[in-house]
Amino acid sequence: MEETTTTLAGIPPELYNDLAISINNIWVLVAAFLVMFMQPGFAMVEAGFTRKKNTANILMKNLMDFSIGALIYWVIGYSIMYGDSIFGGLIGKPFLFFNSDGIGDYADKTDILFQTVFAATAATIVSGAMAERTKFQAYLIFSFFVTLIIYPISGHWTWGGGWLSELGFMDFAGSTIVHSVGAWVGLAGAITIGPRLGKYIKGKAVAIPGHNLAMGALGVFILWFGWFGFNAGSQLGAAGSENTVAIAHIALVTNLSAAGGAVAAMLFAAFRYKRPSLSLSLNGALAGLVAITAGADVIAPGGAVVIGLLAGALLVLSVEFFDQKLKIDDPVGAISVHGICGAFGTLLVGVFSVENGLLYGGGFTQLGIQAIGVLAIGAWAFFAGLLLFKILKATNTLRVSKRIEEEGLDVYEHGESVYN
Amino acid sequence: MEETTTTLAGIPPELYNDLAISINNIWVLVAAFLVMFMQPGFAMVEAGFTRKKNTANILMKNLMDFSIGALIYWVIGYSIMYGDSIFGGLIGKPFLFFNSDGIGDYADKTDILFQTVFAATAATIVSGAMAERTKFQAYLIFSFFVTLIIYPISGHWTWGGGWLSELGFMDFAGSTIVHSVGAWVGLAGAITIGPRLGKYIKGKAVAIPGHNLAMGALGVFILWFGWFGFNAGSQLGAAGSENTVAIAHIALVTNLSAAGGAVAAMLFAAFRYKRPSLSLSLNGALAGLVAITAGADVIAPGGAVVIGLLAGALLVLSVEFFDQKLKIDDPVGAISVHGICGAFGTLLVGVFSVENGLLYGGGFTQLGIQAIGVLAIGAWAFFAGLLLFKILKATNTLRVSKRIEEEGLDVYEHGESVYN
Amino acid sequence: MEETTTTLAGIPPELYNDLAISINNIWVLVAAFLVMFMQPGFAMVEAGFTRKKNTANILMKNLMDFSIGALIYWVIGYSIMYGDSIFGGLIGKPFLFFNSDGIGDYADKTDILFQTVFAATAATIVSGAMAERTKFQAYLIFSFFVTLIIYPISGHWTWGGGWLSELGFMDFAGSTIVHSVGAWVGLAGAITIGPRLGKYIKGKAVAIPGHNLAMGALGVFILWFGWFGFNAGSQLGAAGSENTVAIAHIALVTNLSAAGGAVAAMLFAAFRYKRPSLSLSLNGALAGLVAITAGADVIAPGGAVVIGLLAGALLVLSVEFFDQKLKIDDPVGAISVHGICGAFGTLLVGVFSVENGLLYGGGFTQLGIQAIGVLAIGAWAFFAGLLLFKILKATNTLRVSKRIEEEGLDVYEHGESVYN
Amino acid sequence: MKKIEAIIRKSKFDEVKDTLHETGIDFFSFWEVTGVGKARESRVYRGIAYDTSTIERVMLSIIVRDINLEKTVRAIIKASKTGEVGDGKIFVSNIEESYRIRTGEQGDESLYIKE
Amino acid sequence: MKKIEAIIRKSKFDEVKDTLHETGIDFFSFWEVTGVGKARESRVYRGIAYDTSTIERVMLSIIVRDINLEKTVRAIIKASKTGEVGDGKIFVSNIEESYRIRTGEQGDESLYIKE
Amino acid sequence: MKKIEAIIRKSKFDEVKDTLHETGIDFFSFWEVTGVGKARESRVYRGIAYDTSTIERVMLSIIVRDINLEKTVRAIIKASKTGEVGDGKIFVSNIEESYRIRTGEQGDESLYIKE
Ligand SMILES: Nc1ncnc2c1ncn2[C@@H]1O[C@H](COP(=O)(O)OP(=O)(O)O)[C@@H](O)[C@H]1O
Ligand SMILES: Nc1ncnc2c1ncn2[C@@H]1O[C@H](COP(=O)(O)OP(=O)(O)O)[C@@H](O)[C@H]1O
Ligand SMILES: Nc1ncnc2c1ncn2[C@@H]1O[C@H](COP(=O)(O)OP(=O)(O)O)[C@@H](O)[C@H]1O
Repeated sequence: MEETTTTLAGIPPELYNDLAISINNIWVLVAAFLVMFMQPGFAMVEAGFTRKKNTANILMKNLMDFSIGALIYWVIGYSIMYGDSIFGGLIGKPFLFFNSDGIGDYADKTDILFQTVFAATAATIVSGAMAERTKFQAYLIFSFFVTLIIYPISGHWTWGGGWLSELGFMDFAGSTIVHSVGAWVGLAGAITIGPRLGKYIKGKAVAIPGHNLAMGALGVFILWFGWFGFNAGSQLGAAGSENTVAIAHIALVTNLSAAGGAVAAMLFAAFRYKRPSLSLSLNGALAGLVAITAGADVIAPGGAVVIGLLAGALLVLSVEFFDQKLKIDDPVGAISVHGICGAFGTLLVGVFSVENGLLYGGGFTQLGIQAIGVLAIGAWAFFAGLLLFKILKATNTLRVSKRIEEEGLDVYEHGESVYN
Repeated sequence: MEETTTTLAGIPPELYNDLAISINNIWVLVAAFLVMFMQPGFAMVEAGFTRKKNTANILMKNLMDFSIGALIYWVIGYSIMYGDSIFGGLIGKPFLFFNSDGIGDYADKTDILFQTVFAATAATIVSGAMAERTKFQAYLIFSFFVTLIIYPISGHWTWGGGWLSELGFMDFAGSTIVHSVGAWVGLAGAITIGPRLGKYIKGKAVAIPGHNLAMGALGVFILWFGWFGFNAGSQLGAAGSENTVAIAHIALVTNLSAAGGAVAAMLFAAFRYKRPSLSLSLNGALAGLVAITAGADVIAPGGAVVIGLLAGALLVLSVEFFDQKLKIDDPVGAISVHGICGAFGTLLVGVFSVENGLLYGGGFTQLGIQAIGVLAIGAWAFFAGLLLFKILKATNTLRVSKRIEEEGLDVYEHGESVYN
Repeated sequence: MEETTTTLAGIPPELYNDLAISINNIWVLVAAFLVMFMQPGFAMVEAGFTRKKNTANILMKNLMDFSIGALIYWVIGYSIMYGDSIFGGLIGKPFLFFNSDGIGDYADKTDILFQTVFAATAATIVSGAMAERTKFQAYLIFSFFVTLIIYPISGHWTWGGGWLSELGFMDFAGSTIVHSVGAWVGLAGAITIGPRLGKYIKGKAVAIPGHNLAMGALGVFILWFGWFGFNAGSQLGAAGSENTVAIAHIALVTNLSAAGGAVAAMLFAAFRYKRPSLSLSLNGALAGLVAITAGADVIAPGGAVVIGLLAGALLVLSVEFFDQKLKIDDPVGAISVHGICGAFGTLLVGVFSVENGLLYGGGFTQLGIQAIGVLAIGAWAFFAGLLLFKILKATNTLRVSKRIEEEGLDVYEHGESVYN
Repeated sequence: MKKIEAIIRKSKFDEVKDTLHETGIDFFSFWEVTGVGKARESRVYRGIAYDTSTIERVMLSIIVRDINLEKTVRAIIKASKTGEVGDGKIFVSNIEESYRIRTGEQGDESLYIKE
Repeated sequence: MKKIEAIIRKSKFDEVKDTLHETGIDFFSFWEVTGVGKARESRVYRGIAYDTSTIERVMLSIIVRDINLEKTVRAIIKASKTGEVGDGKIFVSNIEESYRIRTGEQGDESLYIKE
Repeated sequence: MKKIEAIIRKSKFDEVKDTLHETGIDFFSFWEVTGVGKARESRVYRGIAYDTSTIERVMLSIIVRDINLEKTVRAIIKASKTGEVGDGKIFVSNIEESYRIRTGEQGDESLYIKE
């Protein structure tokens, strides 16, 4: 975004800047609103892809992870992520209760809002993988820690200016930094908590169809819409010709990759399971969106289509692999969509980046750096999550009792049923 | 918004203004779109929190109060609110069929659109409190009068430059001017029409659970999203550093207060009724949103969190009080959410305003003025509403017959059922 | 949009332009996002207005027509529409894989994204008219051809600078170019495929109520919201006073016409069928939106209200006429909403345009030109569609078997049920 | 033991339930059914007016000891009667055996909780 | 009086209803049930292919006078038969008493409206 | 032939189904009902705490030949018993006739597929 501080030849810079900043500011704000709107997207997807009897629980935890996340991240999480690096770039210097009226390329408060909705995205992804068997308290506790520590720390390594960013790790809008972090914490959770009752019978995976795929479809469309804010907003500026081209480019490739993901998942599922599957095609669109997120700024439209297509097919295989081979029960496919496709998309930046990707003659350097980033962040998120969930498990605050799981969490945990 | 008409030192003002106006204009337009999108938010909340058999009726009245409101407010309501003060600031000078191509800080037509969606918000709030027993005609009639007279008149006192604005009453985006007005008219309606059949049996309140809380949750998330337009759009400008900081500030505190409201309602309900309740937590988020609306420009982030938390807890008590003590049947909690929390938030501006609030050494003056405004507007809306509903009742156009209420309004009033 | 390239007296043009372009760019991008969000609007309307057993099929085809459309239109469709005219303005010169980083009034890539979501809108309209009996493959195939050829060619005649645009045909945002094209292709499809089983018994139309009108209502509100992007975005600029007034005007008249459509359909249906109908009122709002789309830039607010009212009433008659007289089975009313009201609105530009409409003393010239455009484009879309569907029918890829239609497409075509 | 199957108006369900409880009939099951009969509701869907003879109703299934048959039937009729077409029907049939799953108790014993 | 319970294909419901009306059987109740039987539908959910033997069906409950039993059963069989596995079953049992709630009429009287 | 109507906990349905299949009972129908009984669930809706005695349950309807009655009842009890209030009931009644729609077969023949 240098072009908002430099100016065109011979023109008084103050004037230019004042309006350029205003333009950047409304762009990032609108993007933040769109990303906030991804919350009902996640809520609808997760509720739709699970059973009726747990719907209140899922909606409740979506409402609460966003609410708790928004508070904690404002209280301190933001500063851990974006404070001045301490301990050699491992963590930002924390301070409390952000309240700056400063302006950089846009208002500081715009920044914390934009970053807040990203943090909440990471938190909400976790819970999808653990749906239908987790105690409500446990959701509250891990939402707290994800936005307090887990997400901010690996976030500091990258967007906060820490060691990975110095290494040259590229993750434009957060395929790894946001999506995979949520997914790897979720993976730790899904492993620790174990599968839902009845998910594996005599070692075979049983289908537990979601109770309302129309709700799920609405959620995916909402997410697709919100993703324009997620990716194009991450340019963090809209004024000047460089930003102008960049945000257009980002929005276009985001759309193309999503489309590619949906088409590939549909075709691949039709080929593999004989029928084109709505649930997998919906996940395929999300896979395309997650995968392009890391390189939305540096991948050409053609590259974006290819990445989307690959991610859509990969998604189908990944869901099958986790579900049927690894027997890790992830009711909404969060690990495959956000974890696997997030890592995949981040790696492919090293291949498809027009700046330094393998295909564009950039050699293996960037790919190597991408791999380091994916692994380091993955390890951090997974093991931090594992520790957290082991503690929750040990203190018996992780999983609901057999009876509650059978009869549904809604009535027992919340005393309310969603459909009356 | 003075900064859009003044300019930075030594720079030709015309140029600055031309673009500054364009920036303001798109900001307010986008905000208007977001506020319009609150309509399905209200529709989903109200339909989800009521019974299946009345769903078509509720959706229909949401569609119609917005449509009728948009027409009436354009025909004349806008001018009653924003016309030149006559009768000593009591009312604006009316004119018909607004069609100005003028430009102030932004296009005049942007202004009427933005104001229209606010007027329709007030109208739609009324109906929530009277759901499941009101004749469809009655909805049409009171939507007409709310956007024609009731809302514009108290709107003129404040935003229109009338006597309350001269007194120094502060209600930035309309906690009282929009939300409470709708709620107090609704209160008058709920009292006049009486509770739903079966709501009070032997003097005890009976729970009548909403038929689809997932729909309700979607509605709340949509409202939260739209509220960014409602509050940050009410700055009515985005160009220049002052606006830049202001809209960022407003968006941030709006989000924090909503989060606080949801968390407080969840905790408070869990404490009071043993279980964390989805329906109350959803209402809690709305309570936080309504409460911050009055002071979103002058309340610090920390203050916003406190206001949100207080509003969330207050909401729980208020719902209980109206429902169980006063025995006023408000199926969706509109009176508590928009009326009580709106009044509460407006008063708290006198406490938390960084400019002149009690806590910031401003003394009791502002608090007193806030109280006058809350009372004056409350009295106007309530008694105007009461008159209207008494007439409707006297002419037997208010309440459906027992048979229709029992069997559902959908089939009898509209000849259609929603679920087939 | 000349005002973005000219500048105010005595001001360095580069500076002005740089920011003006940025403003235009974010405006058109946000509009594109809103238009993309119309996709779930269509999905909800179509799924809600049809039967439960075909819901997965409908959601799937919505997801796929958008995804396929986005890919094909990027690969080549865009160039056929907007490439340099060849063959005397009949078609644009095609090229593959758009990837321009150029900037005109805004980024080139913004343009292709904006145009893509329009193309996908045309494609998705088709399918509504053919719902509940069409093979999934057939959807894939005609989505492909609509975005590859049918829509781009008539699009070239008009927006692409071809012969109709030279004639002076006015269709600002696409009442005819987008909506009617989709509807006339859909009409060809509905005729070719024939009515659903059980729709006409002994020559009498049978009501087949939609399975979830709440979903349909949500869809209509979403479409209304997205339509602000559709119409106001079609100004293709927001910087400068001319654009400022224009987009405000467009947004205002769009809202007024929609409101008029809903009110008129409600009243007219109440008068004609004794009861105010939710399903028709919802369609009425859409009718108002479609009808104003052609002249949103040149029709005064009062004209917009009249057009909305007329379109709302026309809609009711048209649905009845197609359904009961012509016996063409269009489950969601797409032909009436998008085809008839689209043509109607386009013609009325010749009557209500403040520039050259009949009522404003412009004589019959423009009305004549409008009629030519409506007919030419209608004929192209209808016959191109007819050819396509005849081929699909001949190759037995059009209609599902009786058994599948009876038992529902979801289970047989997709192996999935939506509600579990 | 007898089985009483009552098909009543949805809107009368709460009254019937309360009356049954007052009569001492505390156990039964119910579900929503659609009734085809002489009662008709007129509907309009997108301009097609149609009469539907299919109306949503509630089916109650109550198994009682023979001695309670009479009073249960009376209670239902009393609470669910409006006098207009569409009030519904009550059918009585014989039940040969009954088991309480929890305890395995059989016959009349299984139908009530002895105090 | 006899009770006829017929479990049929959902897709055949309209035909059965019309045939019953033609046969003069104007009163009955129905609801959706899930049938477990030999008919199977294959589904795939997120990559797990599974056979479901549970299929959505419609249950009709028709109480008729003894003389109408035969023709009612014939009508249902005629209208709901496709010849493929999964066509369903019809069960007949005895009804001891019947009441019309609206009038209190009992027995055969309560089953039809005398003209 | 006998009709077995079992009203069980929703959460026990899968176990009951599997046990029935193991017992060789491959045909039955089921639907969701609401049970009124001594088992209560406490709910809170918007601050109003209430006990609901109405609980969602599954109703199974199984028609078996007389010789299979005993083992079917045993199977259901075995699979659906938790020992806590609310386990449900099983009722047995007589079926006079049965038809397989597909073939028109009658009586016991219609209940199973002869191999
Ligand atoms: N013979 C029957 N078999 C099954 N259900 C019946 C029978 N007769 C009536 N019903 C049920 O009772 C309901 C009410 O019957 P209806 O004839 O409309 O009322 P009324 O007896 O007051 O004239 C019907 O909708 C239907 O569900
Ligand atoms: N003995 C039974 N008890 C209860 N319901 C049965 C019984 N036998 C069949 N049904 C119902 O009838 C439906 C159709 O039976 P099925 O055996 O699949 O058809 P077919 O008789 O044509 O072979 C089943 O899905 C089930 O709902
Ligand atoms: N007499 C009855 N008639 C019809 N349904 C009954 C009857 N008794 C019990 N039920 C059904 O069985 C369910 C369980 O009965 P309940 O008394 O709660 O369990 P338990 O027998 O274990 O005490 C009830 O919810 C109801 O659906």
